[in-house]
Amino acid sequence: MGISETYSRGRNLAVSRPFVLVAVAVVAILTLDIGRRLAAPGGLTSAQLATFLWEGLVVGLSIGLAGVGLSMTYSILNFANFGHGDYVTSGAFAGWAVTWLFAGAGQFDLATLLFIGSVSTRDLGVSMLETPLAILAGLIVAAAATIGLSLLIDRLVYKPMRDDEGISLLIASIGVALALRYTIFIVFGQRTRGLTDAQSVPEFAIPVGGGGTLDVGGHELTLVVIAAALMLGVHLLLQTTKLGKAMRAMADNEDLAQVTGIPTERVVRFTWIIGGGLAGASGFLIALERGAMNFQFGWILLLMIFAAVILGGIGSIYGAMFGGVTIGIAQNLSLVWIPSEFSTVAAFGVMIVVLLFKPDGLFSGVTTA
Amino acid sequence: MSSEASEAERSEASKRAGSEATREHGGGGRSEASKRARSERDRRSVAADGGTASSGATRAADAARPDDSLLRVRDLDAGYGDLQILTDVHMDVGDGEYVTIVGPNGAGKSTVMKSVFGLTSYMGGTIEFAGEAIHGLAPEEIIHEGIGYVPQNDNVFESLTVRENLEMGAYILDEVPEEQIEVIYDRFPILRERSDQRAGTMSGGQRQMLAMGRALMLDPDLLLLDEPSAGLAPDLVQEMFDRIDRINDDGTAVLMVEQNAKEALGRCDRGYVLVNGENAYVDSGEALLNDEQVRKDFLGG
Amino acid sequence: MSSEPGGADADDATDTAVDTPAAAAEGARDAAEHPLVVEGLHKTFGGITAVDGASFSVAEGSLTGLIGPNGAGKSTTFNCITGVHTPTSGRIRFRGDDITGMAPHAIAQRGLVRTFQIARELPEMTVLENMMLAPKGQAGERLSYAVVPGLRDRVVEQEEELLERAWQQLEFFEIDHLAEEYAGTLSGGQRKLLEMARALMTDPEVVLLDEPLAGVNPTLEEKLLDRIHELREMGNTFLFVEHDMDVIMNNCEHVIVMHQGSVLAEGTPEQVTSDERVVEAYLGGDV
Amino acid sequence: MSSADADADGSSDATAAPGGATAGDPGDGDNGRYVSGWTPYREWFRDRWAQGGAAAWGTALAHLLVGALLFALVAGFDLGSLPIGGSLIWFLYLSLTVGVLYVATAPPAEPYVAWLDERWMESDVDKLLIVLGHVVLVFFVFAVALGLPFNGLVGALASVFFFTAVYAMMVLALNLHWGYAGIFNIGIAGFMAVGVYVMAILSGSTDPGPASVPGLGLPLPIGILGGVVAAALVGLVAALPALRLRADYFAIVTVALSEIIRITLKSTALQEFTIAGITTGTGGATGITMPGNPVRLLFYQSFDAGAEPALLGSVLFPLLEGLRVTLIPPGSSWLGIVPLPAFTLDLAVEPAVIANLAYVLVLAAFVALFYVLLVRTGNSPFGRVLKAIREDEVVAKSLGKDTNRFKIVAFMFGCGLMGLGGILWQGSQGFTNPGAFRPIITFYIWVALIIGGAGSNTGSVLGGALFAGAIWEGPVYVRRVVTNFVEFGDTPGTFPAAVAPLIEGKVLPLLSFLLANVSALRFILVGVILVTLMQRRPEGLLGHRKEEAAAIPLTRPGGGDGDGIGEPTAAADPVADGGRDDAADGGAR
Repeated sequence: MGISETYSRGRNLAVSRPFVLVAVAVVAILTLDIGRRLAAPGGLTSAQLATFLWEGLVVGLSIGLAGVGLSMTYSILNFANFGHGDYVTSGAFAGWAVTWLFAGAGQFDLATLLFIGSVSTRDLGVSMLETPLAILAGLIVAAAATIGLSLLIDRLVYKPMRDDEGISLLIASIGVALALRYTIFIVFGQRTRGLTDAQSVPEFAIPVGGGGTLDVGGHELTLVVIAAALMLGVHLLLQTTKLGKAMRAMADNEDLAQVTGIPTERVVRFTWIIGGGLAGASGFLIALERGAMNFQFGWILLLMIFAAVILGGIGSIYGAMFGGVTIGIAQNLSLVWIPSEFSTVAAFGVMIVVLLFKPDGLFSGVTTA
Repeated sequence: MSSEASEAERSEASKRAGSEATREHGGGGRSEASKRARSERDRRSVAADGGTASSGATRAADAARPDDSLLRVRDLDAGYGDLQILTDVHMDVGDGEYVTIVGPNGAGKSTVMKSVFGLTSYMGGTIEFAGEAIHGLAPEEIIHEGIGYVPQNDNVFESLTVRENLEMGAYILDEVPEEQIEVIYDRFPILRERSDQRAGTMSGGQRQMLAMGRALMLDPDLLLLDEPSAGLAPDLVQEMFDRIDRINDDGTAVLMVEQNAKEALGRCDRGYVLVNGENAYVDSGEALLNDEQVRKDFLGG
Repeated sequence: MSSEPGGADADDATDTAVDTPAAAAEGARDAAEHPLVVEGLHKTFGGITAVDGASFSVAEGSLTGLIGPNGAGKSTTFNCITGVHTPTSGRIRFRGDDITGMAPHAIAQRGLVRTFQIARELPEMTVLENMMLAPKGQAGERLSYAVVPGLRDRVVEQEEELLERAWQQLEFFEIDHLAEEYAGTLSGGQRKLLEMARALMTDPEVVLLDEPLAGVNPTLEEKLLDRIHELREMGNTFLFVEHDMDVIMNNCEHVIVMHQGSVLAEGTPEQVTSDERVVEAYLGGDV
Repeated sequence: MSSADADADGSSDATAAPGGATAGDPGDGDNGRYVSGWTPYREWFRDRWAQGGAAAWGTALAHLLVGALLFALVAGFDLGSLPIGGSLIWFLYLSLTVGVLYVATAPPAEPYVAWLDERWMESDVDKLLIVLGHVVLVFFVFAVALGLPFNGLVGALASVFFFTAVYAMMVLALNLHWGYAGIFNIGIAGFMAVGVYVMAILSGSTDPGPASVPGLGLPLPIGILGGVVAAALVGLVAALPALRLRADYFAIVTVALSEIIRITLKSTALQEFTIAGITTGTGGATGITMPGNPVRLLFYQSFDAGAEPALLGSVLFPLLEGLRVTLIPPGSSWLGIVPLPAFTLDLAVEPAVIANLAYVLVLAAFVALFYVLLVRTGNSPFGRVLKAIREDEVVAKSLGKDTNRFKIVAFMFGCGLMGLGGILWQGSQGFTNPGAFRPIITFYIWVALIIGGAGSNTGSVLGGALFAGAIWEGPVYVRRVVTNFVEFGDTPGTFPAAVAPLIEGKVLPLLSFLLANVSALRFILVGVILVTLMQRRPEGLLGHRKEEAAAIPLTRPGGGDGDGIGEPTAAADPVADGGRDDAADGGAR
């Protein structure tokens, strides 16, 4: 590729997509500023920077994983599901009940374990190192329970409304969200509960330049590995399986899918299975990484998930993954410049600014592909 | 009833085609058809012997026996929601026949096709395919019967690759029919070249071929084509029609709606002219094309 | 609470009076007789050229037909004139002013009003509401006038005038018996009548009719055409987009035939229909 | 054909709520391909019920028995061992079922239902009176059941009507956005917060004491105006993307904006700051003190807690505090023969309740103001354009309407009203913090709108009243009434502790637990109501009503009847006449 070609490409880009250039410029300026701060004595250390990026990746992958399900249901069922955050919570509670049951059976009262009641996390000692099987079982149950839940809700709530407008479904999903959240409230109570034994979670100190270290928690690592694996799984499923292709086809053009002979109801069911499963798994993993949860953590996370999904262009699962990581890193890296109270504001700010310039999101038009 | 028509009559009809096309009263029975008063607006003269429907030039034998026809539409009333578009539409497609529906804008041409494929509100009449009633069936069931449908617009999955589009066409099969994909590739070599390319990146003509290829994946007995030439550059139009000819030559019956009446009527076995949601004429393509009255009516509406 | 600039009705007038000297000079000659002039209109979508250098003009007080087979570019031309699409190149002048690329509402404000091929009534508004929506320069379209007690009197006065006009217009189109029905309950033909009546409520100088007869039964068709003729005699100018040659033949004095994005022929209906190229174009030939 | 259909629909809708649920089968009819597994059962039940008489009663009794059996299976084992619980629950169950059956089948309910139906169709005022009247009635029953004194009843009603009023205002403002302009705003809490905080900062005391941040000390009207304008301006900022975004994207932008506002208000960064020598701030997470409520100054000499009554207070308080009507004085007897017990009606109301009630009256006046403003907005050419934008924006543009301007103005106006509503709501309570502006508040307002019916201003007020009465305050009183009558013993602290006794057949702990969590239960109720409404009656109580968007009634001018073909009017009018002649010519041509 010759220089002139590069030049003309650049010019075309500048004319056709000025926003890209502005975005690149802003990112470049911020990067330079980070460089300056790194260089300044007593400024940002490379260990801090590495920590921000790593934390951003962890948060981003968890949001992205939850976002994939939201994006899928949006592209195939055509509505923004405000209940998704509470699917995340439901999955987490179901999964952790089982993890505790596995980890503490014989030691503690079954009901206390099943309702994730008051047991000292020190005594229970749940961690990836101590009780990997319990955690694995919890993860599987989290996904399975959320799949069951989303299929049940689809049958009761959304199926009778299949031909309604997206806005009606959206409002109904707000109702679902409230009902779910407060059912969890009644069953499990209000308090934030500790889940894992912080003492027994392994930590890896990775040396970075300048004498500092990046501390990588074992549960963070677990989240990153499982989230990446699940995303890869979704990718393979959509790209290589017949049903996955049918899902993409239906997201692309529902009418054509119908005349092509794709069984649309079955695709819808499968969408809930994958979307719900991912929501439950992500809820479980987020709670694992944080070591604690309460009845509304999914709802609080929902706005962030929406921000990620919209940033990537609602309907695009790769957009959701990318958007999640972007939001996560933006949120954490913003700490270089602004106080931590505003990190959420930074994440929403990034979303709003992107929408101002690209009203359909970054990956718009690349529906579920 | 058309079987009563002698060979002589048919050739007579062919000769007469230059002056006046035969008015169709539908094969379902003349008495029934004549009971239904035609719209007063209809200024066209009804042919004196009005019964004999077809005078197909190339496949006259098939066309002349609508009782054996693959697709048999009688007294069809259909529309969208509660809006009725079609009134008493009759149509026959014989096995392996190539039939075209032409007519002015808004005549209900595409509606006929969508009705056959179960995409409209069915309001009355019968649609039989291979002797079985298919009206009221859902599209996915009709696909099982052996009908393929290529819609006019948005007829490829843009975010899927060419090959994936073809696979979707055979969704109802348990296995991806590799040999059929090869058949389609042989028929449309450009699709093999672009096999892994996303359909959204292809040109209009290529998309049209892909859409046809997808509809042919189940090797249907009847292919429904809705304006295959729409939006194509003039040189591609020719190519498109050539390809349809070949599909038909290979034994697939074709029912096509076309705006490009000249080209379509020139190539088909039989043509139907539809006006205001009702049958106006039926005759061999050539005959219709050369009929002064049809020419005038077609320009008017 | 009011966020609007003070009730100056002149606002709209000033921002729409875009007037380049060149356009004015060139247009002055034409503008008197030809309120609407389209010059070298091009429009491409992606790589596909929909309109390829169409030029024509519409004479004052005429009923001009714009016809052509499917895909000839009629609709795109129409959409370029009404501001739905911005032309790739070429100019559209209205009364000598360049209106190329203006927003649809700004073009309608100037008196160039369209109807839709598939009547777009406002289904959950009554026929009268549909009618009352249309007129230009309604004081009550400013929030302050709508809510502030003293100012609202003027709105009420204006509404009474508009209501009277609306009734007259409905009577003229003989749909006054439907005045209080929801527009969504009207039949297709009645919607067409409503659509045209509504467009006329804006006091348009030129009305662009997009296939006004599509899907209309013969009786209503007669009625609609009669109304169009009467209105034309009352001084309205019409550009009539239609694919049906018959209608154009019997009603328009001037016909523009489009084919493959440009003007293929122009003239009286007789001239046009005897033109073999036109007939070929209609049957799908390449001409 | 289509108009006949529409009429049929219209009339079935018009027969209002009572019969609506069972009339026809809208759910199945609308979704041909959806057949619930319950459908055959439902059809059978309806069929039996419709036969009336023995068939209906037999069916009902069969259900009663089956229900009782199920109930006994769950709870029956230890019913005898409960102190009064067992018999009481049976009593409640039986009387409830029999009551429902009686009301549903027996004639005495008919006049009431008929009366309700008739009044309901009368006018907006009647609808309002019916709803508010029933709220008062229900709370009267609560008060009697709880043995509350008159003061308690008035206090309870003041509380219900406070929420009714504030929700009515918010819903009216939201109705302008969603019902009229079709703008999907779920950031209401944020606009409220802006209004409240700007008011608090502008008019807050410059010397609020140690626990709070100082304000600027400007007069209250300036503070309120400032708050409203600020909310409208934030609305402008949000409306700019509204012109480009899809409804659901816009919705998420608004909710994100409201969270940004809340987080900002909560942050320590703006807790207290100094600009140009003036120190003020948001108070951060602890919150901000509100300027005094001027209504209090009607009754008291100052805002202080122990302030002396002002003129009105000094007259009213003693009067109302001592209000007792003696109906039967002590020592009375009937005809001097039968001695009667003394009876005095205690109508005493305490000063604090009087002040609350007075504020509710002020709010009612504001609701009326909102209502008038919004009815005027809707019934005007402005509202007509908004309605047209909601129906089909392209048409509005093609008729020369600058739709963007209309949307921005409408959005800002609604946001300003939300700011004002917030000020009247949160600003009246002496103190507020960012927690009062969580997104959930927005969804409550949405629920109230959907209950009332988007597009109808009267519906908005009714929705506010129903939300406040039936969903917000009602359940709390139900709990109080039930706990007043049933001795539950210790309420279990957790769900497992509540369900564990079920194994032994004890249901009371669970009931007691659920009642203790009634505030959570009502969220579930809200959710179920939302879903049910969206499935069964998406237009709400009064949505899709024929509310004409015009400043005058749209009837034929000159008082002519609407049915006439119009000859008289046409003849009187030269233009129409001319048109008619032309028409005749045209027809002959």
